[in-house]
Amino acid sequence: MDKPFAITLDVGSSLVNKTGSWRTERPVYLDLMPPCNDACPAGENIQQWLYQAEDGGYEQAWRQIMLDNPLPAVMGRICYHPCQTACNRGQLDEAVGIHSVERFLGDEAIKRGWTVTVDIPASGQHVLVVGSGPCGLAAAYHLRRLGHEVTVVDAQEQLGGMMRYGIPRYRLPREVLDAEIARIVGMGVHVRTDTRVDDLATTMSEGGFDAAFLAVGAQVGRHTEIPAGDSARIIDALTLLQQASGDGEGPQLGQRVVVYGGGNTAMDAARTARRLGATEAIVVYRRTRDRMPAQPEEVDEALAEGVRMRWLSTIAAAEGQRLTIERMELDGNGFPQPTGEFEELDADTVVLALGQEVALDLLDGLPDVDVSHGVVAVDDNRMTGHAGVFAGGDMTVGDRTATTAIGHGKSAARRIDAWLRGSGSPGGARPALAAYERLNGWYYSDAPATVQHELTTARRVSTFDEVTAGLDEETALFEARRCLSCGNCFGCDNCYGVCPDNAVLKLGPTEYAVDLVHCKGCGLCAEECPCGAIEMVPETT
Amino acid sequence: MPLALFAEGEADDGRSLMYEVRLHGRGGQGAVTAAELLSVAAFDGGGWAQAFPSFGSERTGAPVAAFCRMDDRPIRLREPVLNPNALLILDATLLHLDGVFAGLRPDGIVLINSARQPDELGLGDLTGRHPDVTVTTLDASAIARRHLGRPLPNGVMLGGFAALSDTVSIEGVLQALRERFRGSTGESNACAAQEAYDTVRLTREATVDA
Amino acid sequence: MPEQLEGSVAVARTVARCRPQVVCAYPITPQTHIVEGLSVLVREGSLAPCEFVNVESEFAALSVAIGASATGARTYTATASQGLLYMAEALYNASGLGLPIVMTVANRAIGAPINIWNDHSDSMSQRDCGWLQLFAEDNQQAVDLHVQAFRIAEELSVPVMVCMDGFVLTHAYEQVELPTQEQVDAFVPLYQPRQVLDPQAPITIGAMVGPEAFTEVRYLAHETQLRALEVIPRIGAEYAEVTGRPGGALVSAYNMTDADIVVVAMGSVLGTLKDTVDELAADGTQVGVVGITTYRPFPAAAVRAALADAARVVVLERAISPGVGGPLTADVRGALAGLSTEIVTVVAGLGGRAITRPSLRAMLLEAGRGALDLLTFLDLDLPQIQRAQLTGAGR
Amino acid sequence: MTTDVKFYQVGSFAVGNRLLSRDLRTVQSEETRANALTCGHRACRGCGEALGARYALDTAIEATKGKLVVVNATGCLEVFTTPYPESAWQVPWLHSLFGNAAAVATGVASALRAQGREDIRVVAQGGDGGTVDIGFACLSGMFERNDDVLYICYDNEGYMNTGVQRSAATPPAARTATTPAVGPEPGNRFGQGKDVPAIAMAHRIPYVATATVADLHDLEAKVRRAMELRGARYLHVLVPCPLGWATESDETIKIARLATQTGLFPVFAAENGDVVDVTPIRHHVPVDPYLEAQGRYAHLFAPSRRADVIARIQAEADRNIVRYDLLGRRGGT
Repeated sequence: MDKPFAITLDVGSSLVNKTGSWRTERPVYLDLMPPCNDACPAGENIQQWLYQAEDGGYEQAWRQIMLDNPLPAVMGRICYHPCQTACNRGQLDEAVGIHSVERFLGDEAIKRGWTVTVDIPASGQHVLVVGSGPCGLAAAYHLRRLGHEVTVVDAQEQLGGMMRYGIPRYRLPREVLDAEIARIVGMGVHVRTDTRVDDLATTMSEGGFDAAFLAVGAQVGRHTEIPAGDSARIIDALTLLQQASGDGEGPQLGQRVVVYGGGNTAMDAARTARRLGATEAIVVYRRTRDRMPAQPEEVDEALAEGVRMRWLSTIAAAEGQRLTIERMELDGNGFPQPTGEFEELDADTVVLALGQEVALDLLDGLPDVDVSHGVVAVDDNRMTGHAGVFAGGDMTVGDRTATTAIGHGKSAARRIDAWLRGSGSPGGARPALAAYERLNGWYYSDAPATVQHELTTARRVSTFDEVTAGLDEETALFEARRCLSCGNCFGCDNCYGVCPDNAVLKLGPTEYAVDLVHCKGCGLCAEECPCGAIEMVPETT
Repeated sequence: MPLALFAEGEADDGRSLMYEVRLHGRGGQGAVTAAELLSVAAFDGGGWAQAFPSFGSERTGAPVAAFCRMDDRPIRLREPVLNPNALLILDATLLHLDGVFAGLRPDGIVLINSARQPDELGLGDLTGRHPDVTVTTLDASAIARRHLGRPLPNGVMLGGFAALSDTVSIEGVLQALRERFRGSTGESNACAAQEAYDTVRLTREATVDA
Repeated sequence: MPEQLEGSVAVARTVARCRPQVVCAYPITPQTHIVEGLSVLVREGSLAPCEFVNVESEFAALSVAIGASATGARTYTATASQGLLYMAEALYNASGLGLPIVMTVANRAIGAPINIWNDHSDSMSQRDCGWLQLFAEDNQQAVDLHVQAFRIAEELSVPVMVCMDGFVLTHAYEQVELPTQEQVDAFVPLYQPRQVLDPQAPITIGAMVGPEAFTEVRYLAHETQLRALEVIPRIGAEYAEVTGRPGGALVSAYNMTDADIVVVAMGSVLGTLKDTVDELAADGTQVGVVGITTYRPFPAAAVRAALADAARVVVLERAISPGVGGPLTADVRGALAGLSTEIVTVVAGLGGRAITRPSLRAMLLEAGRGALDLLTFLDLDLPQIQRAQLTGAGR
Repeated sequence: MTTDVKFYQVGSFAVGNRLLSRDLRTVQSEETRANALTCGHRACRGCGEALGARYALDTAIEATKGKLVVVNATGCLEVFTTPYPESAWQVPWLHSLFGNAAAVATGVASALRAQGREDIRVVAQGGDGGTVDIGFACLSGMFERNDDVLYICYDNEGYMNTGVQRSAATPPAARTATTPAVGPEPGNRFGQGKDVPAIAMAHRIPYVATATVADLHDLEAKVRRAMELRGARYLHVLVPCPLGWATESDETIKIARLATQTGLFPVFAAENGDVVDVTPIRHHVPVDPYLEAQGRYAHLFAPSRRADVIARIQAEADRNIVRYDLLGRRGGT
């Protein structure tokens, strides 16, 4: 029947009223740079793979990691996780355990035998990779995925570089390392171990290589002049760790071992000494704890295993089993200065862990590759002075960590690929950072961080078994779901729900659009978006 | 019942100099206050003025209009302003709203709060239809932000209008602002209006010379 | 000294100078600015002693006013439209008890359909509730009528409505000269209630009156209304002396000399009518304007006198009695009983529709040609009506 | 009222959650929600009442499988949704008058019962003015008769349609146009106002509950529970008003949340006059941040800070915390 004039209206007849004309600003959906992604030296899209892990998509999440980092199980153990330092959740309650979830995914991949395929047709170009540490392996992996033929050469008899010979098994079990290396090699990477490259130029021309990537790392322990009598037993930290890396017994160091140095290698040397029977492992370091290059958690774990520290001390002389230690004091700008006070310290062995240097002899044939401060100089395409010769990892400028090395390997591979194919250099603009202030913390459930269990101290000190356990699936899932998904929509429907004008449309489970015909620009969607993925942008006047 | 119970009045023959202004803004931007202050400024200047809002229930953000009528004799008229002599547009996002320029007199003047030049506002069809309509822009929001800390353009626009029409003086506008907003707000509104006045005078002289 | 003020603010300040002791406030557009203005004056102490009571409805507003007035306090309130009707029972109660309450009615249409804009259907619907009804043409008159209303109410002991057009006057900023406190104090003496609740002299107010005396009560009320026709002009004249401004008249007239048509109207439309009439005079058509200031009691004699020479009268209505026509026309027709004057009704500006000079000109010219029907709706949207009739939606 | 949710990132705090099963999400998260109040209405930017109305009615429609009739008192909600020729409603809707929505709703319910169509349920709704002031007599009448009506009051603590005047729901010290911030006791007076949920409970009607637009899950659960019951039910929803409270248009939900987390607006449910469920405060905060964010309390902070008045408001919050055990110290219900 017809409605009375004017006093009775049809349902929803207000749609013709374009309240959009009220707007002075409009909501825009963004994909901001989550702080964890921004901080990850390997350039992983952490927010994205956590998002996939959250609903149990572990394989999908693992494949997302593998787009950037071919060694998730290794990284899940030895990376110093700067992502967690940057994690916004740290300001809400506690940072998300990204590290432990990455390890879970890496282990899951090994357990389930997930593999990665090469989908780009062969380019017909062959790249030489010198060094099979994290940097060389990452480069090899990415170059293979980009369709190039790759040969990895390493002086050692096994691949892995510092991961195998510099990091003890209790931090990185060999079966995990071997599994992830095998997966890379399984992609058709040619391998030549026990092969030292002395003359890169000839090696390249003879092998018909179209480009070379140098990733020899910094394997040479730095020495210092300790006036030492002949009987004193001094050993280099890398040599100790290398000898102890096999399954066999490892060197005899005696009861009292002094480790000279304050970096991660010094910590590993001291902890390895404890495992080789040393009842006393003392780290002598010339400055104070807060200035140690070692990662704080490495120092904590060493202390937990009974390693003792002598700050502000240097070794002035070593005579037989007697060391002369000089006390130091820090001057105005934090540099240690001798005090002239001396003490005696008994030691069966002294382990030198004073940093490592790069062996650069392979560059002799390439005069145009210049070196400064003991590392190879590269341009922003990671290319050295010599065309076609690229470099990365500890042998170039940058943090000397495995993750940074992987980051160099990935970016080098992409630039080598671009160089070989003559296409422009990859990489777009970085989106703005998703800062904590943008987030609306109310919507996240209260959830304390989960804890990774550790072996009891007794067992830790007596074996090389892995100290830190991984997370079981349920805990890993819980931890992944603590992610705030900073600056990236995760489909919580808040915008769709809180719009007073019903002007946000839900196109799909995690897909929304603004109906600009009706949106008044009140800003409620932006304010109530838990992860700050919506911004109000002024209308153009 | 004596006849003298009602007062006798005569018809008035002279033509009045009525000048009508329509202000466009959004609910909460002070368009109605601006119309009222314009009428106070005209009254202080010795004339008669009448201001009234577009009677309705406009909400915060909704487009709203307000009117001010000025004359040299008492105003009795109670009809809406149908053919304004001047338009003050407090929010440039209203420009493409239909009806904003409705009924504008052919020789009308338009002052728009915008950081851009008049020809950059896509008003081709308006100036096309009415060649001698003068359009001036003034970044009132920026001036207001500098003086008041908030982009409240209403007082600033009145300063600009005083430079475009002699129906109201800048002194009248400043006095009206100081009376309405006591203390520092009044003072900063007045300074903002003065800056707007000087700015528009400059642009007007510039266009006149060009 | 004249000021440029909003109508509501001018009324609020003037009412405050009349020193009401109880003000009842309930919000309803378009009168609310008046009670808001009074709330500030009370709160900052410039109107004291005065109890400003925020009540929960218009029925409560007038109920509180009745209680206060019956206790001898000068009492004021303001309302509009639906609110006036929500207090209807109390309107008759107040007039029945002869309580001299003064109330502003900001004229606004009555729903359904709900409408917040200006017309006279609210006060028209209560034209026989026993309150006096004064209609202001502009804010100056509104201010002046409020002062006189207190004098008139308290002298006659009868409640008075001062009606002013909602939005058109209440929200219009224009030049107004407020009577000073001294002028008001001189003009409006202390309130001497006719009857008051006082333990010192207890009385029963509002007894139940049966058939034996009810008619007499109504006769006396009728007589009081008629006496108002004499009191209002007298008080108006006295007000003119005190302030130098014209006081409240029963009716006003404009451009009457040799006008062959006269239009009768109430409220703010009179201003637009006068401008229209000036234009017509310039083109040689003489139209007179009669404004009704006092609508209740209806000044029949004054209207008859004013329209005596008019051959043709157009009554401009701002309200409609469905199925009948214009309420004001009925009163005017009564006043001209026996004369051969041709009277037509034009209903205009219902629910806030603008009444413009072009429409009035066309209508008055048509009236001049004697071509107007008995009842016309000005600016009626005929196509809309035909569409509604076609679909039977016209009910 | 939250079920034991295995930890899911935003759990049941957000409107939806792709990790949660459908039934643990809200009606508002569904693509098929009724949108009882749709686009094009003329509410101010960031209007809490527009949000509260859609939240409540969409759930009521789902709970009654679309068989719902709504009676609406005069007020903002009625004005900004039905300006001829545009209506934003998608339900059968009748505008009563300002003070009689409850009675008109009783009429609708009685007619439905007479026609044997009691499967169709009735909602009466209005603002605080139309409910606690002018419509209070009719409301009490409807309660007393226990008519089968769910009355929803959208409380924005003042008459906002007419330009922010005081109502009996206006909180103490708040500035309105009829309680200006001038004189010795600026803003609304202490010791006045009505606690309507408590008065409703005194009628011992089957269900009384309070809710806010900041907790959608709680609001929907209460509407659903109300629809399970017959007889008179009352839902009192806090809906902040950017215009009246002088807050930013994007802070409406944050302000409602602060109202609950300070204890100033207790969130609970009662059946037959007895409290059966209280929503505990999650992050307790003092009243200061709540007051400071609202221009209607600006006079408590400038020109000088009125610690005395703020303390009295804090006392009101603390009283509610004790009375409804909002911090769950008494082991909670």
